[in-house]
Parts: sequence; C-alpha cells; structure tokens
Amino acid sequence: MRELLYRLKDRYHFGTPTFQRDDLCFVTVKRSELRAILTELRDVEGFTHLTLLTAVDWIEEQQFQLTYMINNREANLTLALRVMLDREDATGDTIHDLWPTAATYQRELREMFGINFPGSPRVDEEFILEGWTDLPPYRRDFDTLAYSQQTYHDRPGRETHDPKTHMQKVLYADYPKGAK
Amino acid sequence: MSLRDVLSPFTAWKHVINDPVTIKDPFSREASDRYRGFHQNDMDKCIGCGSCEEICQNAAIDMVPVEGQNAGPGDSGLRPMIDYGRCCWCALCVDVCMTGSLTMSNEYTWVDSDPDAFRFVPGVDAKSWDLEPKGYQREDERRLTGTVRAPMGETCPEDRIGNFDEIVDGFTAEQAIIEADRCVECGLCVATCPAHMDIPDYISKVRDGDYEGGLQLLYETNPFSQACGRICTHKCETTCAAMHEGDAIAIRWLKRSITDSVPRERYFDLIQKPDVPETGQSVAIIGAGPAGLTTAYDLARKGHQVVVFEALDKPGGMMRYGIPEYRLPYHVLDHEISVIESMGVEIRCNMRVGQEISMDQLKTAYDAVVLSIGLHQGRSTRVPGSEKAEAAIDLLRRITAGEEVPVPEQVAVIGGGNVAMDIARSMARLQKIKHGKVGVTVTALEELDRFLADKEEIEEALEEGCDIFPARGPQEILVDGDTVTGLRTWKVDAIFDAEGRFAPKYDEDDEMVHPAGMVVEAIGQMADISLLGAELTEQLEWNRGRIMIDADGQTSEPWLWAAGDAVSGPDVIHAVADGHRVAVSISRMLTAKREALQ
Amino acid sequence: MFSFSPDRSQYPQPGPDGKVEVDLETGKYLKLWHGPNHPGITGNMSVELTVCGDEVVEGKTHVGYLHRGFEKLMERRTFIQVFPIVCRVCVPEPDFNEYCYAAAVEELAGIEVPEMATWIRTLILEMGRFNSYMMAMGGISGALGLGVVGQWMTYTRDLMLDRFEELTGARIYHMFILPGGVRAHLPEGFEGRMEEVLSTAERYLADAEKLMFHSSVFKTRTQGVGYIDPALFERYGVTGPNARAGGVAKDVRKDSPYLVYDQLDFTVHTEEASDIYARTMVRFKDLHETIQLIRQILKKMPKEGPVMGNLPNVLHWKIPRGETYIKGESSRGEYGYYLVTDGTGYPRRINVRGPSYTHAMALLEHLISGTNISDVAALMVSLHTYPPEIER
Amino acid sequence: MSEANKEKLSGLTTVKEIMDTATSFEVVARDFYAALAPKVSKNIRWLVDELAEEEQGHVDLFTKLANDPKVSEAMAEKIQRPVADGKFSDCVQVPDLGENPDDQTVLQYALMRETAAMEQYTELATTAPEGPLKEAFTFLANEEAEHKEELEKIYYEIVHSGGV
Amino acid sequence: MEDVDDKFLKKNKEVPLREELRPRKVTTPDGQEIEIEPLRDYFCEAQPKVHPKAYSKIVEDFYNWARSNSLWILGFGTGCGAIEMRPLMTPRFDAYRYGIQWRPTPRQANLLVISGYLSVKTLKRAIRAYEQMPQPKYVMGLGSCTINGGMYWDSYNTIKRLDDYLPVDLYIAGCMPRPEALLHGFMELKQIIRKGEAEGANKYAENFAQYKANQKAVIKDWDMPDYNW
Repeated sequence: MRELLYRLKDRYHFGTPTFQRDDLCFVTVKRSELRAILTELRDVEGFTHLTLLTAVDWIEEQQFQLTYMINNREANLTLALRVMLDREDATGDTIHDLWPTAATYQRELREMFGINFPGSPRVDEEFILEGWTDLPPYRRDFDTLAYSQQTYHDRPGRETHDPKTHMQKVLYADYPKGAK
Repeated sequence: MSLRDVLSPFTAWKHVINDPVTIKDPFSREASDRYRGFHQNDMDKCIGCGSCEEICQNAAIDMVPVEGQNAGPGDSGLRPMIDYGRCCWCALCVDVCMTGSLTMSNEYTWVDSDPDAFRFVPGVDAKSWDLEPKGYQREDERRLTGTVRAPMGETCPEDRIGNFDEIVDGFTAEQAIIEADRCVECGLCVATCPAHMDIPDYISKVRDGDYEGGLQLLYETNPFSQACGRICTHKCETTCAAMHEGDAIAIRWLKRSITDSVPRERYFDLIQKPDVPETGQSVAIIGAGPAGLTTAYDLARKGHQVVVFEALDKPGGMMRYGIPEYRLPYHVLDHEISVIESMGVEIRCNMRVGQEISMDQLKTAYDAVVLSIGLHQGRSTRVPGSEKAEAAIDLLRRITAGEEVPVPEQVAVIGGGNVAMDIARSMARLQKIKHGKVGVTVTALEELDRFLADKEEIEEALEEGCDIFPARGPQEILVDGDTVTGLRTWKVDAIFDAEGRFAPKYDEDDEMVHPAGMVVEAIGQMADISLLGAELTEQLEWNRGRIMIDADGQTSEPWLWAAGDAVSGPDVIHAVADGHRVAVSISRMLTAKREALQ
Repeated sequence: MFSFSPDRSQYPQPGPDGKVEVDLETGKYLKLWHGPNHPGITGNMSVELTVCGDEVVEGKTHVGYLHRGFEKLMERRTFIQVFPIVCRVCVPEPDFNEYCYAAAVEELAGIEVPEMATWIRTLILEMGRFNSYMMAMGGISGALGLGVVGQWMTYTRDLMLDRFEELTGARIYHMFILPGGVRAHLPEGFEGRMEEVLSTAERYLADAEKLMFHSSVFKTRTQGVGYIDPALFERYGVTGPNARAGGVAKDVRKDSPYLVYDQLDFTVHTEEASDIYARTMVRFKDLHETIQLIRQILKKMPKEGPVMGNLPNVLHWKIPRGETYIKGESSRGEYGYYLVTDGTGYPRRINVRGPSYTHAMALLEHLISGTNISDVAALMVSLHTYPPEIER
Repeated sequence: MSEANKEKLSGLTTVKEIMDTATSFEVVARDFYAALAPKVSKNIRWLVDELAEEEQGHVDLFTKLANDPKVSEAMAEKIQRPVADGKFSDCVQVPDLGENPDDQTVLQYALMRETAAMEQYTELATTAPEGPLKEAFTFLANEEAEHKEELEKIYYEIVHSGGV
Repeated sequence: MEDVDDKFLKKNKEVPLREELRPRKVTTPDGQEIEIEPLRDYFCEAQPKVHPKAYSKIVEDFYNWARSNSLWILGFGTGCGAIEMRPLMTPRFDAYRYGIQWRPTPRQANLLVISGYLSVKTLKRAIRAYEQMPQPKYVMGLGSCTINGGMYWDSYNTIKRLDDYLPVDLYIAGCMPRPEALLHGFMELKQIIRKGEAEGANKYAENFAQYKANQKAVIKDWDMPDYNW
C-alpha cells in the first residue's frame, strides 16, 4: 500500500495517508484529480471493486467528505479516497461510467446529503424518501428528534424525574444550595 | 432432461408417513432460560439511580416516584417505569443496573387492545411474571461501568511511620480520569453530602480534564475542598450507586485531585470575591474552624465585614489541632485559609473570647455573632485512675503546637473512633522517632466491624504496628505512685442489645492488663462553653446539651448563631454545611435590617 | 416439438444505446408494479416494471419502504446505544451488523476481545449464515412453486432459531455481540442440541436437493435464466455467492480472515454458469460448508475463558477521532461498516455497506430488462437481497 | 450505707411496707433530681429534668397501683425479704454529686440508681405470690430496665461521641 | 422522556401533485380531446360506511363467530415483524389450524397486521391496502413501534402511534413478538370479534375526517383519492 502511494505521489496530490490496518488506508485527494486517480487505480493497479461511496458531514468545517472506498480483490487491499467538498455548494463528479453501481450511491447522497452529481442517471429522482421537503436528513443540521417530535405524536402521560433534583426536592429543599 | 430429474421430486412423498413437526400447544411454550422477556425489578435492591434510564436508547424508561418507596440515603425513591411502546428488549438496562435489581423474566406474551396499557413499573405493578426465576440475567457482575476503584498510591508503612509526612499520594491525572470515568452521575450522593456538593458535576469536570472549572464548582459549595479532599468523612461514598457491585467511586480523592491539579496561585484568580458593594455591616465569628471560616467566606463574599476570633495560635480549628499532619498537611490548610482570607476575612488569633474579649463586647460591636467553637474538651471514662490519663484531644493539640509531650515506650489508647486512631498513630510516630519502635495498644468497647473509625484508618494503624484490641471495656488505669503502669480491661460480650441499643455486658473473667506508660482517653469530646458565661448560658435555650438552634442555625438569641461541631457533632463537611446555612440566615437578617433603615 | 418461446419479433427492439424507447402513450406498454405488497417480492420493496406482452422492457427498483434513518439515528446515540439498533439493519441475518459494528468500535477504541468471545462470535455468524441460506433456499423454491421446500427450510431455520434463543436470549434480534465481546457463554449441553439441528437440516437438505437440483421443472426455470456476465461483477459490485456462481472464488473469510476463520478449514465453492441455478447451487454447497463449520467451531473452541473485554464506563464513552472500515463475508456477499468518529461520545458517521445495496439496485435493474414476467420473482430471489439493508 | 437505712429495711415483711419504701424511694429520687436541676448548668438541665420526670412517672404508677383494689387486697400478704435489698436501699440515700455536677456525673449516678432499682424489682417479682402483685413488680422491673437502657443510650451518645 | 425540542423547526412545504395526476386535457388515440381528472376519474369516490349490525343478536353473534374463525391476513410485511409470520405459515406453528391464513391481496383479507414500524412511505401503502379490504376488517399492531414509536421514536421517517392513522383492534408487545405471542394475539382478537367489540373499521368510518387529517399531515405527497375503495 505504501509503495503504491509512493508510486503515485509524484503525479497526484495526496494528503497524509492514514494506515488504519495493513490492508486499509485512508488518504485525501484533490477533487480535480479524483477521476484520474480512480481510473488509474481501477485500470492499472487492480482496484477494480467499488466497495462504497458515502459522505461525512463535517459541519464545523463547512465541508462534506466524500469517501470512495475501492478494493483490490487480488491483493485484498482497500483504499479509501477522501474528497473534501464545500458544504455550501456541494457538487461532486459522477463516476457512474466507471462503476455503474455508483449511480445508486450518488442518488442516495443527493437525497440524503443534498450533494449533487450532475450527469448521474436518475440522480434527481426520489430514492428512499417520498415527498420529502425538509433539509436532506443526513446533514448534521437536520435534527431528527425535533422533526419527529414536531411531526409524529408521542403517547401522552409520560414524565420522568431526575434522581438528584427529586431528592433535593424531597429531602433538603430548605438547604441554601450553592450558597455563594 | 433425464428421467431421474422427472422422478426424483416425487421422493418428497415419503414424508407423508412422518410424524408432524407441529407444536401441539404453542400457547404454553416456554421461552429459553436466558430469554429476554418482560422486566422484573427487585424493589429492595433498586436504588432508583436512573442508570437504566440513562442508557436506554429508546427513551423507554421514566423514573417515577412510587408508593412505598421513599427517598433516603442512597435511594432516590424513584423507580423505573418502562414503556413497552418503546422497549426493544436489548437488556442494556439490565446490564448497566448498578445493583442487579433489574432483570428479565422469560415471559413474552402481552396483548391488549388499549395501547396505553403497555406501561408499567416492574416490581410495583403486579405482573404474572414477577416471580419467574428464569429469564435474562447478566452472567456476572455489571460490566458496562467499571467496578474496581483506581489504585491510589500511598507511602508504605515502613516509610511513613517515622515521620509526619502525608501518606496518600493523590491520584495522578490518568488515575483520576479512570476513576472519574466510573461515575454514572446518578447524583444519589448529593443528598447524602451535608454540604450537598455537586459531586457528579465536578467528577465530570475531572473526566473532561477541566480542573479549573471543577475548582470553581467545588468552591460554590465548599471553601474547604482541599481539606475535605483529604480528610472528609465521605459519607457520600456510602451511598454511591457503584458500591452495590464493586467499589464506590473515590469521590473524596477525586475532589482532592481537582484541588491538587490547580496551581496554588491560580486559586486566587479563579476564586475571586464577587463584585458586590460593601454593606457596612459586620459579623463576629468565634472559632476559626471549618464552620466559622465557611460562614466568614460566604458573608465576606456578600460584602459584609467579617472578623474571626480564634483562641489558639493559628486558624483551622480541629482540622489543624485535631487532625494529624500526615493526614492533612499544614501547608494545605494554610493555603486553603489564605483563599478565604483573600475574600477580606480578618482572622484574629490568640483571642480567646471570654478572656481577651467578652461575649457582651462582641454583641455590642457587631451586627451578628456566630458561635463555632467546636468540641475541644476530651471526655473521660472516669474509671479509677482516669485522672492520670491523657485526653487525646489535648495531646493532639500539643503535638501540633510543637509542645513537648511525654513519649513512653508503651501507650494504651481507649477508644475506637478516628481520634483514637489519630492519637495512636501520632504516638506511634513519636515512639518510632524516639525509641525506634512502635508500642501502641488501642482498646475499644466495640467489635472491629462496628468501630466508628474509618476502615482505612484502622487498616493503616494496623499496618503501622498499632495493636488493636476490640471489645475491651476499660476498668481501671493502673497507677503506681505517680506513674501510669497500665490499663485493665474486661472483655465486652455484647455492647448493643437486640434493638441495637448500647447495653454493655462484660465478661468479668476475661480480664487483661495492657501495660502502658501512658493511657490516652479518646472516647469522645465536648464543647467548652465556659466562654458564654453563666448569664448567657441561662438565657439561651438548649436542646439535649447542645445550644438550641433553628433550621437556619440561629439560637434563641436574635444576635447569635451557632454552627459546627458544637451543635452538629464532629464532622468537617457538616460544619461547612452549617456555615453556609448560617451565612444565608445572617445575610438575610442583615439585609432586612439594612432595608429597614433605608 | 412445441416451443415455449413466444414470438418476440413483434416486441420493441433496443436502440443503439441498448435501451428501449418506452412511450406509454403508444398503448404497447404497460406499467406493472411488482410489490411492495406482492408474494413474489423479497421483503418490502417494489420493482416498477414496464412490460410489453409478458416481457419486461425496463425495471426500476423502488426502495425506502423500510427506511428508518439508521445512519442518522446512530449519530445521536452513544456508542453503546448504537449496539441494540444495528442488528435491525438486516432482519434475516442481523448478527453481521452486530459483529461489524462491534469490531469497528473495538478497533477505534483499542479494546481487546477475549479469545473465547471471538469463537462465539464466529459461531453466531455461521449460525446466522445458516438461517439466511435457509431463507434463501426456501425463497427460491417458493418463487418457483416448490412450496414444500420452503416449508422444510423454514422449519429447519426455526430449529436454529431455538438454538439462537438459548444461546443469546432472543429469536431474531439477538443483540449478543457487544462491543468488547459477547454477552454470555454457551449454555450447558449446547453442542448436543446443535448437532441434532444440524443433522435434521442435513436430512431435509438431502430431500431438498432431490426436489430442486434434480427436478426437471426447477432446472428448466433456472438454468440459463438470470445470467450475469462475470465481466459485470466488478462494475456492479457483485460479491459473495452471486459472484462465486460466476467462477470468482472470492470470499472475505478466506481472503482476509477475520475472527477465527484462519483456524478453520473450509472450501470456497464456485460454479461457472452464473445463472439462477448456479447461484442456488453455490448457496446450497455453502450451506453444507456452514453446517460443517458450525461443527468445527464447536469442536475447536476453547471450553472456558472470559467472554467480555474491559469496557470503559459506557455511559460516557468517548472514542478518539478516526475512521475505519470493517468487512466480513455475509451470506449475501461483502458486508461492511464504515465508522467515523470525531472524539465525542457519539459516532460522527456510520455507513452500512450491505451487499443487497448493489445487487438489488443497479444490478437488478440491469438484469431485469428482457426477462419474462414469470422469471422476475425467481431472478430477484436468486440475487438474495434483503431490502432493509439497502435503505437502512 | 448509712445505719438508718439498714434499719429501715430490717423490719420489712409485708408487701405494703415494701411498696411504701419503693414509693418513698421514687419520691426521694424525684425530689433529689428536682432539687438538682437549678444547681446544674442550663445546658445539662434537660437531663436532670428528664430524670425527675421519669421518677415522677413511677411515683404516679405506684400510687395508681396501690389504689388498685386487686393489688391492695394482696398488700397484706407477707413475703420473703428480697436478697438484693441492700442495693435498693443504698440508692435511696443521696450521694454527693458536688456543687456543679456535669452531665457525665449525673448520668453515671442515674445509671447506678436505675440498675439497683431494676434488680430490686426483679427480685421482688420473683418472691411475690402469683397474681396481680407479681405482675406489678415485673412491670416495674421492666420499666426500670427500659429506662436504664434509655439512659445507657444517652450515655453512649453523649460521652462516647465517637471522637472523629 | 425528552422535552420537545424547538430549536430546530421543520419546514412545512407543500409537495406539488405529480404531473400525471393533475387534471388536464389529453388526446385519445382516436383523436378526441377530453378533460380528465385522474384522481376522480380513476378511483371510486365512495366514502367508508359503518358496517351495520345484523337485525338480531343471534344472527350477529353467529356472524361474529364465523368471522372470528376465518382471520385472513393480508400478506404484506410492513416491518421487521414480518419475519416471524413465516414460521406461523409453516408446519411448526401452523396457524392455519386456527382458521388463520395469509392472502396475497387486500380484497381477500380481513386482517391487516402491521408488523412493526411504518415508514411514511409504507404507511401510504398500508392505508391503501387497508381501505381496499372488505368490511368487516381488523388491524393488529405488532411490537413497540406501533404502540409508541418503539426504538425508532426519534426517526424522521417512521410514525410513532399507529392509532393516529389506522384503527387498531389489538396490540402485541415485544420487539419483535414471537410467533407464540402472535398466536396469542390472534386468539385474543377472536375473542374480541366474538364479543362484537372489534369495531375498528366502524370507528374508522365514523372518524374518517380525523384519520384523513392525521394521515395527510405526515404523507406529504398525497397522490391518491381520500378513500381507496
């Protein structure tokens, strides 16, 4: 794995790789070089299998991380390429022509993260959700609990008590707690 | 297409003659022994700590007050109510349960047309599976929160016996985090702590490494956090949820780790006097012990002028003169008091009220007076020869003050409390220094497991070479002329009766004589109230020998409050709590007075 | 001789891009919804078929009927709280989720798993594989009208569920593989009862073999039908038995052994035809391999030892920033968990890579055009897809 | 032991006389505590007050018993002189508690008295004939025993405050 | 229980009706131009009616007895619980012996088993399936999810209370309920039917507007008629 990155590092810009295990490495690449790297890895280096394509929302840094995990089935090596996208105008480059199955992942990312992949087949069609009008739900700023509370009703009549405050109320309500 | 392929499917017909595999009665089929069925809860074991609620990812559990379970030490009185409209039977609640009270039966059938029916308090709402012994129980002790206390380093007995250096090392940062990590933040301990310190909150500060935030939190409820971090009676640890299976959280040591981790000089930045206007009112406090100084700290922070009168050389009260240096080093206490002084508290030492200044003078010169005089007189057994015995409390004071005390090769101590251990271990150190060996005998009425002293204290005393004779009743202090030669004791058959009341029974045949050149009585203490004078003593209302105070610590006199050991019994943290209570009461009175004038 | 093949010359022909121009207004085509409520569908999903006569011109997979937003829910649960919900990602073979999640957490948190626990984990996974294959065998035979095989398979699967129940305390969602180990040891006498189940299963499988692989009906309906060109495997992310049926001898258990698979002997079975028959055959052989593996595990596993490693206090368990991917060979192919942590008490992101995701979406849509309506169910079942893991 | 008290005892043979002595014993004790109360410091006065109250309770009880027709019938009976008699009488006399006794002294004194009384009544109960009288003495013995235990508890709390 | 979180506010946007369902003009194959309104034209507009009781109690009791002994379940696996239906259909648990069987179409079924959580997308199909079932009909909710949201209580895509959307006659606790518990449930349902208390379908007809309002509040792309009979 190290030799592989060493071989490629002259031609492409890699971030510092993380060698998570002997057979698993994460490395950040530039979005502009992604396609070329993927093509080369697929056709030359034997990383023929797209294991998964997904995104991570680093909302604090205003970025989406796309993770392209590709696998060399002969050598049993997995390489995960990270591509950082600007969260504001999240658009990725479709790779459905390299791996037709990527179209499904891209549809999901479009729906769940709002990351667009222009040119990917049926990318704008509804995939999992139906009639969804809110924020893409996998975005960190979408609060699923609040949405659920505002949409679906709880069965009423439940109430809980915090042991500490309950004991204070029952046992020492008079004590000047936190006398400053 | 071969003929075989046409015919072979017909072989299935052979099953026609087989016995059917159908379960004849599927309704009474029992689930497996480990089946995670409906919940059971042992009401006697459950402490209502709410860990089950905390871990439930489905928000299926509510802690609710139930009939017949009252809040008390180590029990919040709440019990988990489980919503079977949420539960997923993952049994994490069973795994995390701190006492092992929550289990699961292997019952699995519950149908109802009312959707609101699927909510119940196991163990309270009677269910058919309450007594079912089968069902999921965790294999061994709880394993989702640590059970073993982080090890605490301390000086080995051989190295500590010859000096008065502090024994306990205190947690390292790593140990503190490991120990703090075990806390489940139920908060049961908060009710037990007399000062109701925010224990779970400061423990979580330790875990996050935010020691400065933790220190500020400590000072909100306790200006003697450094001392309490070392010598507190830590009643909180007796109600810790973790103690039921495993060790209680080392709350005291964690408090200490906060105070030790913040650099000394940072204290003055972190604990600053709030920006409040001076009220121009003044309060006199008698006794610079934990109760008096806590009152002083609180009142000074409210803008009042506070003067503390201390009879002895240095402030600190029993923390300085009662507790040996190896448990609470003087420099720690000095620093602690300097933080309080930085609030503008004035401490006048060597000012014995009743001699240097009278109560009347205080009454006229100050808006309020606080009596926090502690228990500085030792009790005596009054057995024959006891007039030759030493009082532990005097001896400790003399040792602290640096006075010369007689150190015979053999010392007998009467008493099984912490003071007895303190004097025994102090004498042992002096003996080691003077004679090179330890010769201390401790006798007490109680059985070893009913000693009033902390377990660690007893263990450490034993490690240091003190001999402990439990269940021995002192009969006579043997005196030869002017010198003490020993202590004669009888075996105590039973000290308490069936109802747990004190009713000593002696076995007169089992007599022992403990040879000793000095006998120290450490059976109890009382307050020296001579400073009040006969008139005030007569004016005040009393309650069973102690000055009567109301819930706020005020005596029957409108200008006089009392706090600390003298009214609440010997305990530092109790004294601190008293101090807070009295300070609030006084402040309220002073505010009212101010407002009345305006 | 009478020919079953209809005259397809009247049917629309694909254009140069291989796609048929579908114009519904012409009246030549019909839209047919296969599912979500349909006996021939695998679970709760649907395929929107455009048919011309009885031939499928185009198929679109619709999923999302079982979407619970797991990956979102996991992000707001602590690391221990995720444990009970992961198994729900895949109903028929939940244990893989538990294992992958636990292993991912253990890797990032640096937790040691006792040896005993890894053996029990392997046992659980193989038992789950057994169940899953049983469902697949029953499914394929049911889809082709061999109801009785479905009954046998469900029965034997149920016997295995009883073993699951006594080992883990639950029938379907076992919630047994905790991060750090497993919940309990094997119960007393487990081996003997397991052996009974396995031998019963073998008996029924022998019968099933005669009804399926030696049945002319089954052969006619499956051989040559649903062919996947092995050249497509990598483009479409085909793994597991589906790929092995096309001669690709790839199995994660063999290639990058996890748990104790390096200490176990087993064969990776392959077929060449890459049709429904071959896929079913591979599963059938693998099922026998699984039975053999369960026996082997029970024989080789240590008899005692702790089953749980040391966990920190799970109520405030934080894991340093990192990311990892854990995979294993489930009954359907490569199953994986991609876990990203950010130093807090909650996972930053968990992505579940279920094999059905690729098999039932792009691949199925590709395969389905040009097939006969009557083969759609068999084709879908032969890909062995579980909808819950597609949409999670 | 003073001569006068010994004399007092030597002539006792009837129940009535024993009852009288017992009553006078309680009366003396009550008066003693009542007289002691103003002498002690106010902070321990509660203790002395409590003791006086307790003794008064016994006086009341004795009076009530003596007026009970069943008991008064039995009064004339002669009974054996109790063995523990000596201790009983010892305590009737007033020991010197000093000018300003402290709580410990008062308690020790009271404990001694209660012990003696308890033993005395137990003894009387064993020698008294079966019937209401025996019950009365047994009851009194229990009363004193309970009181003694109560005092012991107080003693333990006050004196053996543990010493933290 | 956590309090309602109002820091995050969900958006309430309307979803436009799909184009092919909007009223429009079309040209027929024979060249005519007609106006169509698909939602009205393609479906029956009838409203649900309360199923009347028989004129005499004896007859009604007989009907109820007969109904209770032919619970025909719609074979629609809506959630995880569906996996425990399979053992019931096969010899080991053999529900058929109790007059229970599974049917592939709602038209032949009178019992809808909601086997666990319902995503909004499936809820739409479940409502449709339910409405297409002939009266008298019953609904059974399996597991925590149908009672109060279950383990998906905070999910944006699953409903919490089934009885908001469909009339439920019986609930079975569990996650998921075992086949034996399901059988217990069926037996209990039979009892309810025999007592004439399984009135869910009538409740649905009586409170139709309320149910519809609830359904439409969560199903945003409502592209079907109000009643799918």
